[in-house]
Parts: sequence; C-alpha cells; structure tokens
Amino acid sequence: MAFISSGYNPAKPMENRITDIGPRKPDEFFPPVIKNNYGKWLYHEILEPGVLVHVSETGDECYTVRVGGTRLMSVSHLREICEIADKHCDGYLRFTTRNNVEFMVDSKDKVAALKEDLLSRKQAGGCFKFPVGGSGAGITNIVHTQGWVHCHTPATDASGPVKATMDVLFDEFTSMKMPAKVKVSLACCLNMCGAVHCSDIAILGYHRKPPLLDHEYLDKMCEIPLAIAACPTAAIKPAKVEVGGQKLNSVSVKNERCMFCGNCYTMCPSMPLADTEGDCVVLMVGGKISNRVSAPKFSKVVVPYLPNNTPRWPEVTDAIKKIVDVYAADANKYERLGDWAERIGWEKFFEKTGLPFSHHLIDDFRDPAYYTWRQTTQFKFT
Amino acid sequence: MAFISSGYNPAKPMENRITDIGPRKPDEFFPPVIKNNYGKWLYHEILEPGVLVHVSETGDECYTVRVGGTRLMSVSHLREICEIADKHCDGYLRFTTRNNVEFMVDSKDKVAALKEDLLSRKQAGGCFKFPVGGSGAGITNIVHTQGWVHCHTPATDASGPVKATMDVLFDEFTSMKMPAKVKVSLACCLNMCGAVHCSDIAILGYHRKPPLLDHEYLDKMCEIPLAIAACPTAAIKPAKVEVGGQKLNSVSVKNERCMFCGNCYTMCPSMPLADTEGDCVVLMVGGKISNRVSAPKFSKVVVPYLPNNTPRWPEVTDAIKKIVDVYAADANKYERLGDWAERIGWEKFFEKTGLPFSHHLIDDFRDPAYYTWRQTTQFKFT
Amino acid sequence: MEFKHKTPLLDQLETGPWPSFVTDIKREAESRKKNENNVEYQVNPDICEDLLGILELSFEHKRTHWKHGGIVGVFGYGGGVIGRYCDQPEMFPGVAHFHTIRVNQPASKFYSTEFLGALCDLWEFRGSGLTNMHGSTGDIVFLGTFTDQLEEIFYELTHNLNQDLGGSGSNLRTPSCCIGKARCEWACMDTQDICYNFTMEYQDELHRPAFPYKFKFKFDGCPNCCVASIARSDLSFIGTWRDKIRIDQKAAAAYAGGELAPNGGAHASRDWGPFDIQKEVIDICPTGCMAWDGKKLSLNDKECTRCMHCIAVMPRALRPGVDTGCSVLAGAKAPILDGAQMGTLIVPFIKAEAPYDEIKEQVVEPIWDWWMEEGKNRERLGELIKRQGMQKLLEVTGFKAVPQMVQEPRSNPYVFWKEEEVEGGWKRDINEFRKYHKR
Amino acid sequence: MEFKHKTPLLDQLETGPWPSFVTDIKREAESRKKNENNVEYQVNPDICEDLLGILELSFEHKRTHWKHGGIVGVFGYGGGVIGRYCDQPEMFPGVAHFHTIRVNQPASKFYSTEFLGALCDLWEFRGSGLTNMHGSTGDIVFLGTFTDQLEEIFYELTHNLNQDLGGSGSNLRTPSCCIGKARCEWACMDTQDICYNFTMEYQDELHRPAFPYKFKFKFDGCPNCCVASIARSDLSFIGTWRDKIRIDQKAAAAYAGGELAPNGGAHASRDWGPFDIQKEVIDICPTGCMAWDGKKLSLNDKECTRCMHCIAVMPRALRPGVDTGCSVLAGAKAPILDGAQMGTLIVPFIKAEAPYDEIKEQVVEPIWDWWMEEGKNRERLGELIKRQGMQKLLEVTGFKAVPQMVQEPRSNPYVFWKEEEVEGGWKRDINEFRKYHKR
Ligand code: SRM
Ligand code: SRM
Ligand code: SRM
Ligand code: SRM
Ligand code: SF4
Ligand code: SF4
Ligand code: SF4
Ligand code: SF4
Ligand code: SF4
Ligand code: SF4
Ligand code: SF4
Ligand code: SF4
Repeated sequence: MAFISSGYNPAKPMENRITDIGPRKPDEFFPPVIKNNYGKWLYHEILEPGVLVHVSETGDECYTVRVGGTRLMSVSHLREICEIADKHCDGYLRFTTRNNVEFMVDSKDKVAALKEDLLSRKQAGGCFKFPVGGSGAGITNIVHTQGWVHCHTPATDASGPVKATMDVLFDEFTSMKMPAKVKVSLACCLNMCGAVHCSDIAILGYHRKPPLLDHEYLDKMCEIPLAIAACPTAAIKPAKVEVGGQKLNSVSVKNERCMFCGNCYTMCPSMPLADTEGDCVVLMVGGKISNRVSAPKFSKVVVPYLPNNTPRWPEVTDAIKKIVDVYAADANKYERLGDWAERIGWEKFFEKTGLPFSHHLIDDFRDPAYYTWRQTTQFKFT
Repeated sequence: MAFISSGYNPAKPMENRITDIGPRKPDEFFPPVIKNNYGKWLYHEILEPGVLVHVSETGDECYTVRVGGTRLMSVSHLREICEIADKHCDGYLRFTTRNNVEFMVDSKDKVAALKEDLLSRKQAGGCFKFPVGGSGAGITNIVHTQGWVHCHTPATDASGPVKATMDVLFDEFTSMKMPAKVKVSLACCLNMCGAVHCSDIAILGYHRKPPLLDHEYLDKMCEIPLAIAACPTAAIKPAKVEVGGQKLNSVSVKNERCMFCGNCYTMCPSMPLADTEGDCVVLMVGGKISNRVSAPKFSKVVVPYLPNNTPRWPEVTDAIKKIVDVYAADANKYERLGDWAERIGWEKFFEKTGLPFSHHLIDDFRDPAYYTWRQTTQFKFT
Repeated sequence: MEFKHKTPLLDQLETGPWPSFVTDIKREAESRKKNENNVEYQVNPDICEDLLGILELSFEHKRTHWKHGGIVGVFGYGGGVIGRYCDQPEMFPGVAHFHTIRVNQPASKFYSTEFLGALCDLWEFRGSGLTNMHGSTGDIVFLGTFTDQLEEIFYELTHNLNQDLGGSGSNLRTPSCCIGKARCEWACMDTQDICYNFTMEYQDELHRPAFPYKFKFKFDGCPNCCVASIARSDLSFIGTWRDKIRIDQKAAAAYAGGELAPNGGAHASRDWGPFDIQKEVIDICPTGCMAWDGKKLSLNDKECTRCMHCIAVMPRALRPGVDTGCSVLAGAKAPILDGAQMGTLIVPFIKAEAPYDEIKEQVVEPIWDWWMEEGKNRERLGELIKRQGMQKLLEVTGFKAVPQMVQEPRSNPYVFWKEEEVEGGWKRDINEFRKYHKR
Repeated sequence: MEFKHKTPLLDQLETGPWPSFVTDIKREAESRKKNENNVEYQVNPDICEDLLGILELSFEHKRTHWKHGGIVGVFGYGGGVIGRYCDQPEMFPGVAHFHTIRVNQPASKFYSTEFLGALCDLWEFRGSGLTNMHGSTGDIVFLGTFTDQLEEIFYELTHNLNQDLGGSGSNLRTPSCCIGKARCEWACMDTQDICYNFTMEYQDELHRPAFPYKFKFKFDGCPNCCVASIARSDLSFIGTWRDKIRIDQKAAAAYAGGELAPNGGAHASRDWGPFDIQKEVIDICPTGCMAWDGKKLSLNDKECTRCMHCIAVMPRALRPGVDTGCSVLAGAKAPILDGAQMGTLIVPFIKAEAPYDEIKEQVVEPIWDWWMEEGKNRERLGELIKRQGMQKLLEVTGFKAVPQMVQEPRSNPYVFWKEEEVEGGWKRDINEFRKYHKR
C-alpha cells in the first residue's frame, strides 16, 4: 500500500496550515422542516414506541423514527444509514445523546415506509440493524464507553455487556411499559466516562486487586513521585527493591489501603491492575439526571461483585432483568427507579428484589459516609 | 465560721469510706398513683396548658401541673417547692428533662387549688415563681447551660438571655397555639452542652476573635503540644517569641485559619478568646429530635451575629419573636419549624422572616459542606 | 435589702413574667444574711452576694470572669467535681473558689420532699445554696463551694443520704432517661429500670476515668425521644416494637367524629377547624401505610416505620405494639470538633429486659473494648466510627450488616475488598503477566 | 467468510435482536478484504480483523490488551488524539497502533448524508473505518489509526471538510448540547447557538492545554437535562424561565377529560387506567403549587420550582414561560477521586442571548482565572470549590450570596469571620486583658 499525502508537508508543518476553525455550524445540517420551525415547536407526541411527532406553530410537523445504535459503527454501516436518509429523509439524519439514530420526515405518510425499510434490514446473525424504539417510558440505548475495544484501564468490556444486556431488555426498548424512563449506562472503570454515576441502572467495571509492580520499569520509565501523589489513600510509598541482583528505585503498595481505583496506573504504566478473577462488574441503581419532580441523584451500589463471565455476562443481565421487573411491577406511574426505592425504603428494595445485602454496600469512604447511614429510629422490618 | 467535720478524716481517707453506691433508686420517690400504675397507663390528655391527666387501665388518674423553672434554683426556692408538694401532692414532685417542675395529684378536684396556689406566688419584682404551662403545641422552657454564672469558655451568658427570651415568649409558654412543639435551647459556647444543635430555635454563644496569647504563661504553664494538637484547623504552630527581653517557647496562631472554637483554650488557659465586641450570639433554627413524621435533624444557622447587648439581648429576642410569629402563621398543623422551612424552601424562609441572607450562612466547613449546597435547578425566585 | 455589690444591670432582669434567677439568688443572699436558722455556714457567707457581683461585672464586660478549672475532686474518683476559680478573688472572695459538684439524679427525676429537703440542708450548710435542677446531662448540680468542703460533702452524701456523685471527665457520664412507664403510655422499655441498672453496673466506669473521652448513655421509652438521647448520647437506647400498632376502632371513629380532642388536646389554644383524620393522620403518615374508609382505620404494619405520629394524634385509638424492645443508636455528640453527629442506628431491634445481659455483653462492652483500644485521646465514639468506618464497628461487635443500618447504600463504588474475598488472592507474578502483556 | 483469527467467543454475540457490533466489525473487515472500490488503504488493511483478534483474546483473558497511550498528536494542538498501542503487536500488527481521533461533532448531532459520507470516505482511507457515533463527551470518535496518518487526517479535515478536532487532555473539552429549539418545544435557551458560539470563542482553550485538568461545558435547554449537563460538566448551562408557565385551559380540560394522551403518549404500551389529573399532576407536583377545580387549572408560579413534571405530562396545556434564560451549575464530575459531584447552582438565573458576553465575562472567565491560579494539577473545578469553599467562588466572581445557592444553611456554626468584619479588630493587648482577668 503506497503512502498518499494529503498535501501536508512534514518539513513545513505550518505551511498553509488551518487551525482553530472549530466544528461545522449546526444549521448547515438541519433538514428543511427543522430549519423552518426552529424554536417554533408547540408540542410533541409519541405515536408509538420510537416514533415521535413534533408539531410547530406554523402547522408543520416533524415525524421522527428513532433506531437503536451500537455506537461502535463501521463506515459501511454509516453509509447504509446515509442511503436510508437519502431515500426517505432528503439526506438528513441525527444522532441522539444516547447514541441512537433519528430519521426525520415531514409528513405522516412517509413514516410507514421508512419504518418498514428500517425493520427489514437485518444482520447476518439475525440481529436488527435498525431496531425502532427507545422512547418514552421505556428503556433506551445504553450509553457506554470503550472497554476492551480501546482503553487501557477497563475492568470489564463495554460493547459486549451492552449487547448482552440490550438483548435481554429488547422488549423494553421497543415498548413503553415502564413507570418512567429507565436509563441504563455502562462504564468500564471507575473513571466512569459518561453519566454512569447518575443512571437508573449503572454497570460498572471494578478492579479488586492492587496494582502489580513492574519494578524494573518503574525505575526506568515512571515518574515515581507522580504515581505516589496519584494515590487517593496514600497507599503508595517509595521503596528500594532488589530484582535479579540489581537495586532499583521503585514503590511499595500497602495493599489493605488500596481501593483499586487505578489512578496510579493512569500515571504509571508499570502498575497494571487488570486481573482475570479480580476484575468484575458492580451494579449501581437509582440515579437520575433530570430535575423532574425530584432533584438529580447518584446511583447506589446494590451488587458489589459479579464476574466477567464472557461473552454474555449472564449474572449481570439476570440481576438487571430482576431489578427492572420488580421496579416495573411495584413503582407508581412517573416514578423513577431511585424515587421508588427511596419511597419504599432501601431495606424494602433489597427485600423485593431478593438481592443480598452485605457490608460492602455500606459506605465507608471518607467523612460523607456518615450521611448515608441511618440517623433515625424509622425503618421497616424485613 | 468554724469548720465542722462531716466525720471524714483526711488522715485516713479510706476509713469507712463509702463509694460506688450510685444514685437513689427511682421508685423510692414515686408518689402512690405512679407506683400503683407503673406501666399501666392507657392514654393522656392535656386539659389546659400545663395541666395533663394520665389515665391508667386501673382507672386511676394522675393529674400533672407543670411549672416553669429557672434551673438555677436556690435552696430557698426548692424548699418552697417542697412546701407546695407537701401541701398538695403527698410530698412528691419531679423535674422534667427541660427543667420544669411537675406537681402531681391523684384526683381532678385537687388541681384547681394547686394551680391557684402556684400562680399566686410571685417574686418581689412581680415575676411568677411558678408559671403554669410548657405543654403541647406551645413553647416550653429553654434548656440552657452555665454562661457567665459558672463557666470559663462562654461567649455569652445563659441565664440572662433565657430570662429575656422567656419573658418575650411567655404567652407561648402559657398557651398551645403553635403548629407543633417549639423547643428553644441555649448554649453559651460551641461545646453546646445540651441538645442545642437539634433545637427548633437555638441560641448559641460564639467567639469571633482568635485567642489572645499570654506568651509568658504559655511557656510556664501550658502543655504547648496539647494546645497545638487541639486545633482542628492546624492554625497553631510552636513559636519562639521575645517578651520584655526574655526568649520564650510559645505558640503563634494563623488568625485567618482560626474558627474561634475555643478548643485551644480548653487545653490551655493562656489562650483566652473572650472579648467584649468579638463575642456574640448566633441563632440556629429548624432542628428537631423526635422521630415523629420526619427524622431528627440539626438546626441551621440563620443569623450569624447578634451582639451581647446586656442585660436583655433585645436583638436576639426580637429575631426569635419574628421567627416564631412567621412560623406560627405559615406552617401546617403538626409541622415542626424545620419541616416547615424545608417544605417552603429555605429561600422562602428568608423571604418570609425578612432575615438577611449572607455568605456566612453558606457552609464552608470540610467536605460535607457540599451536601448543603443546591445541586438542582429547582428553586424558588424570591 | 442592701447588698455588698450594686447590680444595676442584673436588677433589670427582676421584672417580666418569667421567674427571675436574679431575684432568686438575692433571695438566697438575703436568707444567708438573716440566717434565721443559725446555720454554721461552712463557706464564705458572702458567696451569693459575690456571685451577683461578679456576674454584674460580666454583664458589664460581656466576658466571663471564671478561670480555667483546676483539677479538684474527691479521693479515688476521677469525676463528679468541676473545679472553678474566679479571676478577681480580691473583689469577690466569696467566690474565690466556686466548684460544682455533680450529684447523680434519681432516674427520671422524681423526688420526695424529704430527700430534696435533705439535699437543700446539706448544700446550704456546705455550699452556696445555689443549684441547677438539673444539669444538661441530668445531674443535680451543686453550684459553687470551696475545695475544703469537697470531701465533707461527699462523706455526708454517701453516709447520710445514701447518694453518690455523677460523672465528669473521661468517664461514663451520668445516664439519664425519660419518664417512661412511670407516667407515659407509650414507653416500650422500662427506662428507669434500665437506666438505674446500667448506672449501678458501670459505677467503676462512671467514677474512674479509663476512657479516651466522655461517654454517655441515654434511654428513651419511644421514638419521641423526650430525653433527646438520639442527639446527645454515645449510645442511645430508644424503645420500639416489632409487632402491630394496637387499634381501638371505636376510639378512632370517635376522633374522626370529633368527639375526642386530637393529640390529647395539645393544640387546644387555637382554632384549627374540625379534625380531619384524612388530612391530619393518613396524609401525614410518612409511609402512607394507613387508610380510613369512613368507618374503619386500616394500617399496614409491615410498611410502618413507627414514627409515632398517628399514635400521638389519636392516643386513645392507637397504641404501640406489645412485642417491645429497643433500637440502639451510636455516636451522637455536639459539634466540637468535626461537626455534630446524630446517633446512627447500629441495632435495629433488641429485647430490653432485666438484667439486660444481651445488651451489655453484645453491644456496650464490645464497643467499649474497641473504643478503648483504638480511640484517640478526646475522640468520641462517633468520631471513631467515622474514622474507622461502620464496617469496623460491625467486625468488633459481630453484628450482621442489614440494610436497616443505612438510609441508602453507598453511592461511591470504592469497596475495600479484602484479599481473602478475592479469588486467587493478591500475590501475582509480574513476569507471568508480562507474558501476555508486553511492555 | 474466513477471517485471520478465530473468534468463537465474539461469535456468540452475533445473535439476539440488538444490533451486533461484532457483525458490524466483521462487515468492515470483509469490505476491506473485498475492497470493491479499490481504496488505497493507508493503514494496515488487517486492522479490523486484528481488532477482532485482540478483542477475542481479551474475552478469553478477561483483561484488556491495550497499552498505556503514548503522547501522540498533531502539530500545535495539545488534544484531539488519544494514543493507543496494543501489547501483542506481533500477533496483531494491524492494531500495533490504534490511536483515536476526536472530531468535534456539529452541535446536537444533525448531519447531511453528504458530510457524513465524506467523513466515512476519509476514515476508510486513512483509518480503521470504525467509529464511535458518538463518544460520551459528544465527539465523533475515529477509532484506530497509525501515527503517520495523524497529520494527514488533520490536513484533510481542515482543508477539505472545514472541520476541526475536539478536545482531550487538560483542555476545554468539546462542548455539547441537547437538541433544543431544533426539535423541542421546551427549550428555554438556544442550545445549538450557545454551544457553537462558546466552542468558537474558546478554540484556543480547546486545543492547547493551559488548564490544571480537563474542563467541560454542556448546554441543556431545560431542566430535563437531555445532555446530562448537570452530572458531567464543570459548567452546566440549563435553560429555565422566571415568569409564569403558560396555560391553555382548554387543553388542560381535554387532558382531564381523557381526550389527550398524558405525557405525549410516553406510557402508551401499558394500561395505567384513565388519566387522573389530581393524582398524576397536582399531587406529584413537588411544591404542591397547583390546583384543579374540575374545570380550571390554577398554578401559583411564585412557588413553582420549574421541575417540568406538569409540563411533561400535559405538553399541549402547559409550556415554559417566555422570560427565559439559564441557570448555571458548577463542578459536576465523575467519582475519581474524592467521589462524584453533581453541579452546584452558582447562578440561579442569567439571560442567555447571543453574544453571551455577560456569561463569558462574569461567569466563565473569572472562574477560569481562579481555577488556573489556584487549582492543583488534576484538580477539577468542583474539587477546587470544595477545597477552598463556595465563599471563595463568590469572592472571585463577585456573585452576591443568595439562599438559592444552598439547599439549606450551614448546620455547623463554624463561620470564618474576617478581621475587618469584627469590631475592634483582632489586635489586642494581653496585659490590658489581664487587668480585668487575673491569671
Ligand atoms: C433525543 C434526546 C435529546 C437529544 O439531544 O438527543 C431527548 C429527547 C426528548 N426528551 Fe429527553 N432526550 C434525550 C436524552 C435524555 C436524557 C439524557 C440521558 O438519557 O442520558 C435525560 C436525563 C435522564 C435522566 O433523568 O436520568 C432525559 C430526560 C428527559 C425527561 C425527564 C424524564 C424523567 O422522568 O425524569 C423528559 C420528560 C419526559 O420524558 O416527559 C424528556 C423529554 C424529552 C422529549 C419529549 C422532549 C421533547 O419535547 O421533544 C424528547 C423525546 C423524549 C422521548 O424520546 O421519550 N427527557 N432525556 C435524547 C434521546 C436519548 C435517547 O436516544 O434515548
Ligand atoms: C415530661 C417530658 C418527659 C420527661 O421525662 O421529663 C415529656 C413528656 C411528654 N412528652 Fe415529650 N416530654 C419531654 C420532653 C420532650 C423532648 C426533649 C426536649 O424537649 O428536649 C422531646 C423532643 C423534642 C424535639 O423533638 O425536638 C419531646 C418530644 C415529644 C413528642 C414529639 C413532638 C413532635 O412534634 O415532634 C411528643 C408527641 C406529642 O407531642 O404528641 C411528646 C409527648 C409527650 C407526652 C405527651 C408523652 C405522654 O404520653 O405523656 C408527654 C407530655 C407532653 C407535653 O407536655 O406536651 N414528646 N418531648 C419532657 C417535658 C419537657 C418539658 O418540660 O417541656
Ligand atoms: C454543667 C454542664 C452544662 C450545664 O449547665 O448543664 C456542662 C458543662 C461543661 N461542659 Fe458540657 N456540660 C454539660 C452537659 C453537656 C452536654 C449535654 C448532655 O450531656 O446531654 C453536652 C452535649 C452532648 C455531648 O456530650 O456531645 C456537652 C458537651 C460538652 C463538650 C463537647 C463534647 C463533644 O465531644 O462535642 C465539652 C468540651 C469538652 O469536653 O472539652 C464540654 C465541656 C464542658 C465543661 C467541662 C467546660 C470545659 O470545656 O471544660 C463545662 C463545665 C462548665 C462548668 O463550669 O460547670 N461539654 N456537655 C452539663 C453537665 C451537667 C450535668 O452533669 O448534668
Ligand atoms: C472516549 C471516552 C469514552 C467513550 O468511549 O466515549 C473517554 C475515554 C477516556 N477517558 Fe473519559 N472519556 C470520555 C468521556 C468522559 C466523560 C463523559 C463526558 O465527558 O461527558 C467523563 C465523565 C465526566 C467527567 O469529566 O467527570 C469522563 C471521565 C474520565 C475521567 C475521570 C475524570 C474525573 O475528574 O473524574 C478520566 C480519568 C483521567 O482523566 O485521567 C478519564 C479518562 C479517560 C481516558 C483518557 C483514559 C485515561 O485514563 O487516560 C480514556 C481514553 C480511552 C480511549 O482509549 O479512548 N475520563 N470521560 C469519552 C470521550 C469521547 C468524546 O470525546 O466524546
Ligand atoms: S471508563 Fe475507564 S476504561 Fe472505560 S473508557 Fe473510560 S477510562 Fe477507559
Ligand atoms: S489503585 Fe488507587 S488506591 Fe490502589 S494504589 Fe493505585 S492509586 Fe492507590
Ligand atoms: S456551652 Fe460552653 S460555655 Fe456553656 S457551659 Fe458548656 S462549655 Fe461552658
Ligand atoms: S480557637 Fe479553635 S481554631 Fe482557633 S486557634 Fe484555637 S483551637 Fe484553633
Ligand atoms: S420518650 Fe416516649 S416513652 Fe418516653 S416520655 Fe417521651 S413519649 Fe413517653
Ligand atoms: S407510626 Fe408513623 S409510620 Fe406508622 S402508621 Fe403511624 S404515622 Fe404511619
Ligand atoms: S433538555 Fe429540555 S429542551 Fe433540551 S431536549 Fe431535553 S427537554 Fe428539550
Ligand atoms: S413545574 Fe413542577 S413545580 Fe412547577 S408547577 Fe409544574 S409540577 Fe409543580
């Protein structure tokens, strides 16, 4: 394969270089119905799962068909999306903040054909390419991160557990049977790329073994002071070690103090945490972001450990299904998962879901832990 | 005045010494109606402010007349209480957990005479000796501490402000017009002897000047390391100073870091904080202790500074009266002051009471401060 | 009457309806001057007048005139006396010393006039004749005497009044309790009995400092917390029940019909309109577990959190259950230093019957052992729990973790796993790892 | 089709209803093998197959096989590229390098097929042909290319597509926003416009690391927070209004009468029974500021906290007010290290109209100055606010303290008074003091 230059000249990097031009202006890409009714929308309605209409004061209507996306998309897949948009939507489309794709048309009679076309397209193994849904009081797409596809710190994969979970929750994606929206998110490590920490259901990768110490390279490659400073629990101390006869400047880790955050590894590649048995999935529930009715809140840890059982993480998907089913059956209309758990009391949450409670779930991290303990005689017997 | 020995022999302190006998057994002092119906009570009723009846399953009734107490009581006053108890109550009485005195009789027809007798007794200046009240949805006695009568760390007096405040709240002591109980407490310094930190209205003495340093005596008398260790903000450092030519081992205080807690003074008498202008009164409101309806909660600072305007602290009593009046007019029946403020929102509390809001009222003490800030778009415009 | 010191400021506190402590102190000063019963006062007879004098000076300066208390006490005890000296002994010799003595009150503070009178006689004779009835912890506080009287007073208390001192310093502090079964229909625990029992059992801890700091027990008969245990005791014992609220439907109907005054008449001074059982009980119930169909009150006890509201509003219709015991909460304290703490629920329910061995052996003593082992100087139990974590408390007590202990599960995922909990342990070989993961 | 590596584990993810990323990667691998359009692939054509191979290995080992990213990027920029290398380059040469490029998405993610197609052509030619649409921050993520292609890609983006990179590192990160006015009736702020405006205004901060750590802006048109700004941006701008909710009584009646579907039909797949305006709107309103008398809906806007519930349930009857602007919240971040933070309200209401100078000059820039001055390395804004206190933020911005900034006033009384606030100042003379207070 021959190298083809773009025109860039390494010898003169600044030669007619263009910088700081920013992104394209959004309105370049608005379909006519959006451009003409920008800021003029009166109301919307969800006609069926995944199909929305927005009505403008001009009388115009915008029909949206929302389809699930894998987020990790090949250009071949994207070109197919373009082909559909050209065929039905005058060559425009959009992506949502949860990685779904939205096809918009300006009249009702274009919807059926579009939808039929979308649902007719399947992958070799029978998976839908463009499942329609993810709207209203249902379960929409799972926002997630890189996992084993691209990142260096994950404690679990991202795309794998997401595929497995969405397969299990598929009925909820294509319907609106939940008391309220249920937002599921995944982050493959504590860095929590995404709003995982405020999700109705959060799937989190977590390490459970302290970093390995590659002393030789710690000495050679790492800024030891940075690694030491990175540790939130001050578990890392400088240490002189002997490896194969040679004295090395390295570090030692007080394992009991380690909370497996991986921050040292972020600073120093010679302190990897990844481990086949150690790495696991943590489930957190009850977070929310919207200010609707109640204030936004963080998700709470309800399952401290589930194994990375590839390729389909059955323990994880079972636990999630169970939580979703109990919530759907027990919560009030409009009640988010976290609001429900708070209303019935977390002790009842564990009773109803049958999830075991253990000391791991009691906060013991820093001063604010106190505020999560119970400072009243009010509780329910379970 | 001649020294009269009790029989104690300083030369032989252990000679027939009696120790570890503890307090008297409570039932020694139960009047018959209490002894006979112990654990058998069915229900109670408050017949009028300060007058309660408790009805037993045996059919017996115990009528209680509750009177205000100053807590600081002379033996002369106590003897008068005994005289009354002998006259009406078969020689028994009790004190409440809020320093009121309770006279109990076993039949309704003894109540009137008792009450009349109590109310007929006045002090020279016209103050009641035994005001009847402090029950139900009223304002009962103020629990308080020592102040200038006995303690070494107060930033305000106790008995003085209490007398001034109870004079202003007297109508509420003798009636039951509040939406719920209103518990007022006073502590003369941050040590907060008493449950001041969980009161509907808390009057708190607070210093606003860092400790004076009596270097000479710091060197002579104080355990400098203890003083240094005592400081929660690490504001105190060891320091060599020169006073009148002589070099002394003493301390220096980083004033900007001082939070005026007086903990250093507790450890070291050469670091006094008391100051005429510096010392002041802080008002905190909205705390509660009972688990009724809502969980117990801490009082919140709503007035960061009021002067020690002796002898009657008019600024303090005015502010308290205003808060009580607005609360009484605006809250729902059964709603404690703090529950009311939370329901309407603290921004409304300040609007309705007209108390000024200032940066002093925003928590900036340690990590948990964050949890008192507002993490939602939900607020009311005022 | 003419007194030794002019008190123009204090005099202004002698008017108004509320009893005046100034007038009362003057009354005692006067009775000392007159000394009608020819008492051989064992302390400077000016003590009350000098107290007025120095207090007036504080009202002028707006500063206390008491010095740091020195270490005074009675032989063999590490607590019970608070030393106090004034900073102007020349001006006020009567209060040159002004130590207080903490006398352990009888649980729930009932008195016979005979016993109270005897205390008065003793204190008039050997002290200022001024008291606090009672101190915030609950003690009878004898306010102000001289050092030479301390042993004498202790001797007379123990020999003549069969009465001991209370706590101070790094001791167990004087336990106290609400009135409970003595005169309250809601008591789910015999507060006087357990309070007295614990006080006697732990006399040594009460009198001899062996703790990192002060330690307080308080006993409330029900969640109303009339002795404020949940806010101010290292261990709060609060009565509760685990069966059903007892309902008298007739009485309930009578309340609904307006025949019975709600909340035992606690709101009688104001016209709140006719009683509305739906609005005032059903809708306020924090768990929404009650219903009123116009005739019958139904209550889903499994959802009830025993907040006492409905019982308080309709005391003749509703009563706590009969399978009673207590909840134990730990760590309450005042704000010094790192902020106040409310008691944290560590035992949701435990039976509370004499001799209370289970509570002593499974709750109190393991916690004390841990605190004495690990607590820093001047570290309260609550601060230790915060510092070492609830988990540690569970370990030392062996309590099983239950969701009732928390308001909500942790929102940070920082679980400190132990090596034995993780398959394969923590010892790993970097070179083995590098076989699969090149540098 | 036969691929270079066997992937038995991944193959199990090719069934089930949800789209399979495995099948999709294989599709791309296949198209590269076929190369029907004779593309002169500029990176190893096995790149997709080797990705499948290394991913399969991770599924076996349950460990990532990506190494720490080295510092790679384009000349003059400090962000936009995340370097990535695999730890088994011999086995998987196609992904020996696997750098990602963050391409700044158009605000609210509308595309013309022409532009999207052009991006595909470029990425097929110079990269893996695999993307993330979109990354969590909002960027178009080009997933996997080699170092020698970075400048080439940047050159083509800027010269041919008039498109710049997004942020990474200690920069301003790519701002993003909800769909807002483009297709939402609730937008109280022009989210696309302000997002684009801020992105252009702060290009230098976006491309050249000058901050202590990453910094994120997000723009939500209303309190529903569809771009989750309140949970994950150092500064969240959330549309709101300060006048009255607009009411169409006819429509309200239609909802009450069951003619209109509640919540725009969001609950249609389940039978929740007939719509009950009292139960579903009035009673759920968190402030209880609405009433329905059977004909008319009344709303006390002074008590309304603009939570959006009633509007969401009855979109045709209720609409946000017309005097719109935004609330600004600061400090949201993920848990690393001291626990997550939600945005804290620092500006209850500010007008948000182009060119947004007031917001830039009075909110953004003073806060940046402070953070750049005081922030430690890798300290997020929220952590700085926690460390130095909200007071400090008020000082540097000059905002007036208002109760809206807090949920409740402080419960600890530890006010740090300043010397100038206290009469007489702090300098005092110990000897003067000792005149009145003997030692
Ligand atoms: C398309 C999208 C905005 C975008 O710029 O892409 C969007 C669009 C709408 N949102 Fe949203 N929301 C979108 C992400 C969100 C998020 C962010 C997220 O999920 O990460 C939230 C906050 C989630 C949370 O609270 O945890 C969000 C919380 C809401 C709410 C509040 C729901 C609640 O019960 O708390 C509403 C109000 C409602 O549903 O009636 C809402 C309402 C709406 C409406 C009805 C607004 C309108 O009038 O058009 C739109 C259709 C909703 C639907 O599909 O049911 N949108 N919405 C996003 C679609 C994501 C997806 O593909 O599923
Ligand atoms: C006598 C006393 C107990 C004692 O051992 O001395 C007592 C006695 C009663 N309390 Fe109490 N409480 C007593 C201090 C308290 C305290 C502690 C305190 O004030 O420091 C509290 C907690 C205060 C708080 O929550 O901040 C307290 C919170 C209650 C409550 C809950 C009130 C609420 O609305 O939260 C009730 C229930 C009620 O009032 O219906 C209650 C109810 C009662 C009842 C009705 C119990 C009964 O059935 O007899 C008694 C008469 C109440 C009345 O006077 O209105 N008692 N009560 C205390 C009287 C103090 C005084 O002189 O005023
Ligand atoms: C006498 C009394 C106040 C009163 O007028 O009633 C009192 C007086 C003192 N208390 Fe207290 N405390 C008294 C009940 C309390 C209570 C209330 C309670 O026990 O229910 C508290 C709050 C609950 C708690 O323990 O947290 C209390 C919290 C403190 C503190 C803060 C302790 C903490 O950990 O937060 C201190 C500071 C210290 O220990 O150095 C303190 C210290 C003191 C000292 C010894 C002053 C000092 O720093 O050395 C005071 C001696 C004053 C004097 O000259 O008599 N006192 N102190 C109370 C004891 C009387 C009695 O035995 O009945
Ligand atoms: C690519 C992306 C995940 C994804 O698959 O979408 C991502 C990937 C990484 N993030 Fe992230 N973050 C991404 C959005 C986020 C978000 C979400 C957001 O921006 O809305 C967050 C949470 C919000 C926040 O900023 O707090 C986030 C919080 C973090 C953190 C924790 C920062 C903190 O202060 O809590 C780290 C750790 C760090 O900075 O060292 C981190 C670090 C990383 C690094 C650079 C790994 C590292 O430690 O160096 C990851 C590179 C992975 C890779 O190989 O590509 N990433 N990261 C997202 C950026 C794509 C894009 O530009 O659109
Ligand atoms: S969450 Fe962790 S592992 Fe996943 S992409 Fe972000 S930094 Fe990487
Ligand atoms: S993983 Fe986190 S806690 Fe453990 S050593 Fe590394 S930085 Fe410290
Ligand atoms: S509150 Fe402070 S000043 Fe008052 S008695 Fe207690 S320790 Fe002394
Ligand atoms: S008063 Fe408190 S903060 Fe100030 S120096 Fe003394 S101990 Fe430190
Ligand atoms: S705490 Fe309960 S039992 Fe004790 S007095 Fe108060 S109401 Fe009665
Ligand atoms: S005690 Fe409280 S929670 Fe239980 S039923 Fe009565 S009001 Fe409801
Ligand atoms: S945040 Fe509000 S304005 Fe933006 S899309 Fe969501 S609902 Fe519409
Ligand atoms: S927006 Fe929320 S607070 Fe305001 S009226 Fe509607 S429901 Fe009530």
